[in-house]
Amino acid sequence: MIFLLILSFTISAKDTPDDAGGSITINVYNIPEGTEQIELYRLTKGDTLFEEVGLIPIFKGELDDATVTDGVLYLYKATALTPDTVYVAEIKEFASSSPEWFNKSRTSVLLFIALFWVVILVYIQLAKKNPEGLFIRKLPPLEAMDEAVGRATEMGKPVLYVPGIEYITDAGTLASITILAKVGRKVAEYETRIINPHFDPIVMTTAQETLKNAFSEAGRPDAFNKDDVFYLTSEQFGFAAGVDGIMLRERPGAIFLQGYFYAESLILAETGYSIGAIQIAGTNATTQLPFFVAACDYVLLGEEMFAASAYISKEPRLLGSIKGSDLAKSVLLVLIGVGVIFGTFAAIKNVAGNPVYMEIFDRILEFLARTAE
Amino acid sequence: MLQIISVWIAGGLTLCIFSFLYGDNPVYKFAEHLYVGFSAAYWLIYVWHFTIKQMVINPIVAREPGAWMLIIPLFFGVLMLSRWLPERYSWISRWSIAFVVGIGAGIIAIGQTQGLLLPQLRATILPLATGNWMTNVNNFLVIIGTVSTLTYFYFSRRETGLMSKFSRLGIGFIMIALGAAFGYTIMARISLLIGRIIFLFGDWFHIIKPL
Amino acid sequence: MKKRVPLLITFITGFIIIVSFFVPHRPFGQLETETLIWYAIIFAFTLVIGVDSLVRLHIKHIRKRKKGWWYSIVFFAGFFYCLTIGIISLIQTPNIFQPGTVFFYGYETILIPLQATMFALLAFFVASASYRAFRARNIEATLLLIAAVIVMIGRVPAGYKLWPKLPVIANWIFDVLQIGAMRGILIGVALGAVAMSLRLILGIERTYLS
Amino acid sequence: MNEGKKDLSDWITTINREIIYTIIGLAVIIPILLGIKEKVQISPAVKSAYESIESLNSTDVILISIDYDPASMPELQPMLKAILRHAFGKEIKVIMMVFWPLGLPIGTEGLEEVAGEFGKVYGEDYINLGYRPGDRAVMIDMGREIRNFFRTDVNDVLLDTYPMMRDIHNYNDIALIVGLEAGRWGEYWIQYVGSRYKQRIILGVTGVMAAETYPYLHSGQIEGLIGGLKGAAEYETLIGRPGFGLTGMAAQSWAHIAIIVFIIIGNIGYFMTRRKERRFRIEGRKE
Repeated sequence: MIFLLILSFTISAKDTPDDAGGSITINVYNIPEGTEQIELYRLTKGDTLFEEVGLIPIFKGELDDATVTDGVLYLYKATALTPDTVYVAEIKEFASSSPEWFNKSRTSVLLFIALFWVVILVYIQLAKKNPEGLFIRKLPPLEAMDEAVGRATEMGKPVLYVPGIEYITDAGTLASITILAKVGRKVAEYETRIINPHFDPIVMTTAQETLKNAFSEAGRPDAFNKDDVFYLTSEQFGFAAGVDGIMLRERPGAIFLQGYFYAESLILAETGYSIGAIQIAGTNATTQLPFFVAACDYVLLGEEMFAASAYISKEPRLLGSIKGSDLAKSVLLVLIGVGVIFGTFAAIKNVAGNPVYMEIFDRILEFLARTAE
Repeated sequence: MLQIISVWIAGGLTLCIFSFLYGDNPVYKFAEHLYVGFSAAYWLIYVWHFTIKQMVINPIVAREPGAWMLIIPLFFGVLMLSRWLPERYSWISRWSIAFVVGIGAGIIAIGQTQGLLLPQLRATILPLATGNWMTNVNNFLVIIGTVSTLTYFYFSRRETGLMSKFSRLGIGFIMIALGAAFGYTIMARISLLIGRIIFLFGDWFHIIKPL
Repeated sequence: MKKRVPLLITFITGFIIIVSFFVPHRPFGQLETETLIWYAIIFAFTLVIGVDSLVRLHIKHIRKRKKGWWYSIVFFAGFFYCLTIGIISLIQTPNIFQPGTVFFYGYETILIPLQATMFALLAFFVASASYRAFRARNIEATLLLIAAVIVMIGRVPAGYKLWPKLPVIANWIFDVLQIGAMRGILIGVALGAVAMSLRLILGIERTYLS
Repeated sequence: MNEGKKDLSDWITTINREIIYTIIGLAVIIPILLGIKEKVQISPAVKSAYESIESLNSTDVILISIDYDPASMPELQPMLKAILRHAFGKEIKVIMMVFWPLGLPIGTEGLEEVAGEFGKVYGEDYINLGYRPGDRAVMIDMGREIRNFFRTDVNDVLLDTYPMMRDIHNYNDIALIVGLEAGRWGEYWIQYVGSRYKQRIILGVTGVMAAETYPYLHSGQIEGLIGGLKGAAEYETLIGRPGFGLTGMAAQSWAHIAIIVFIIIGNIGYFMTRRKERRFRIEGRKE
């Protein structure tokens, strides 16, 4: 059967959903072939003349009229201009705008954030009560850290600790500060020297405090040399050249590259490799991971850095976060598993000619995350 | 004439930086410090032109409605400068840092959830019976890659049995991904060198046609 | 005052941002807009602080006649040169970033070659690093190596001449094989970041205040 | 090593840095001097980026964001020019803005150059908004009203004075965002604009970032992805206007081959030394 359908140019207007009011969304359908321009006009209830609102973009067929007043009734009319004809479409009923209290299209985001945060808070409370009760797997790079400091001591060489070039608000920098405390304690125990150059003055101050405490905890507060923790420069390549110089002059036995790095990661890791130091790297910068993996002996990959800092410090806030993240991952895995099975089932049905399940499947996906059409 | 001088200065500075290949030397150091100084002042000009002038002074001069509210960010901004004061007062700058940190934390939580976690979860839920075997295989590889990598990043359990196998598989996928990234990065770095070489031989020496 | 007030400020601003994301109704939606503009203005002041640290460092070097202190004079030469041409251009024209101004001239002759060449150096370092560090030490390292080599050769015209299927394989690695792992890494880092933003907003994480 | 007695494996595992540098330098310089031309194969990611712009109409507006500085210019500037040529050739209107301060002059230069080629008029066919600090804040706010942050353009002139900007207020009026990225801003465009405002986005990124951007392409959060100089060369091929990208392809090929040869040599040396060490160990046990 062949239907010859002549779809006519139509228009609809409704309150823009999920907004603060003052806007009506106008859609036009079946835009005639060859349309060059679509003009939109509006009639306020009680008035007699249509006023021009503007042009409706043809690629979208949609326009938000943001010049309306909440509660006032409007009538809309659109004209599509082709080289030879003018098509006109008009809505039948008056439309008006109103504000909303909750953005429904963001329900899934609210659910995720709320659940995730509650879980973390619960775990932080649990960890406060019993810090040993939450297990975190030991990571090989962490075990290697003590060994690296030990070997540097045996060789009579210092330890170099580079905390990355991000600011104190970066999650990687914060994790790096915790790891610095652990390395600092070992350095103090073994009575060796730690060199700690910095890119950012605020991170430097924090690192100084951290190392001072670490040396005190190890019972050797006098061995801490404040001048070994210093501000180098806040320029990327200046910093890289500076640290390079330190590596070549001081010949450290162990190098820690822990934090957020950019392009300089390669220069640092390569120079460290060439002087034969044990290198233990860690970064949450995914783009720089490959160099570290190639040129360093041990690497904390992305999230492993956060887990490492929780493992070291045994601080409830960190342990709770890692536990919460793990639970979130389990939930994601379950969702993926169930989703894939259902999706596959729906796809089989769809191929067999029953699209109902596929529609449900698509709707679930659309609820999870909306994408541009 | 000006054009020629400028190309010669640019060419000379290019060579100064390239001299770093033969080790850190005074010529490189000179160029590096020139760069750092120049770009620091550049930032200041930027902040003046785009933020202070266009976002603060202009609205106030034009007496736009609501311009008086700009007192709030200016207040916090000036507090930031208290870092210049002696240590007894410099803690005030924390107030403005706290402001920046608070907003940063808020938008990160939203952005990462709405922009990364949920869409990436959605994109991993892929049907395995699409009618096209190639798509099915590819979908399977994406799913198994994601699942095994997430297993690798699971920290609160000992890795035993099936989990350790999955985790091993995960590290395999991770290595392929990092290798691919490394390959692309090498490409990127070479491109940057090509850019400079074309400048040297094109714009400066005119041996090849400049673009 | 030293700790409480900043913690309160962080809490309030973080809270406003999150609530206004879900509540479009007045005043929340508008509040978000305002707060974001303020954020941009305060952010500009942090840039000033960054420049300030550098200037101080170099003044210190010159005062103490540290080794290589004359480089710090070069720093100030660059600094004041840029500042001067910037101010001259600001007086002369409304858009100092347009080609043709003195400021643009300085940018073109000094900034572009210096910055671009510094990054071009990486081409040499990456070659040397690949040669030294890229060893098939174990299965993991071998996978890394093979993927890198396929991508390197498959992504350039030479790969196609060698074997027309190579570009297809290289594209497939990007479009399919590496997606899962990259996604896993990104998800892990994102979960860490969302967890940290909660700790920051509730004042559980205070390291930045030390 | 036994006093100066170096065998092959020692030689090939300890090639001097200077030698490597020289060979890489030559592998780049020679093809450029010889002016060797290469053809490139089009990858699906670049093809779909091209299709996104191809699908637009002449009255549509695209927003190009310059999020790079001179350091990444060789990779991203060719993309900017190719995309501008494609867009202006189709009579598409262009708004340019900048999130990386040091990128404004080069972005402006590229825009003016291509606009001049096509005889486009400032304020009618294209606009240069300039830079504002606060990246994510700017992105989010532009979804409500561009004028909240950009009440004026780069020349400090009110936006409303330009005919082109009269009906453009937020992302609803922008058909496509083109981000040219060398830093974190690409991710921000996806997370804060793509997801929030259901905005269509294509990205051109440096090779360093390409791998980690692919998951976003796979998830449909971006429509197309142009990666590195090769991506630029592909785009130039698609629009039939060879430029910087294609010029560099031969050098790119040669340099890659050189590096691969070095990697192979390094590994041969590595296995030879390993075998030698094993032999020594066994011999040592005999004694």
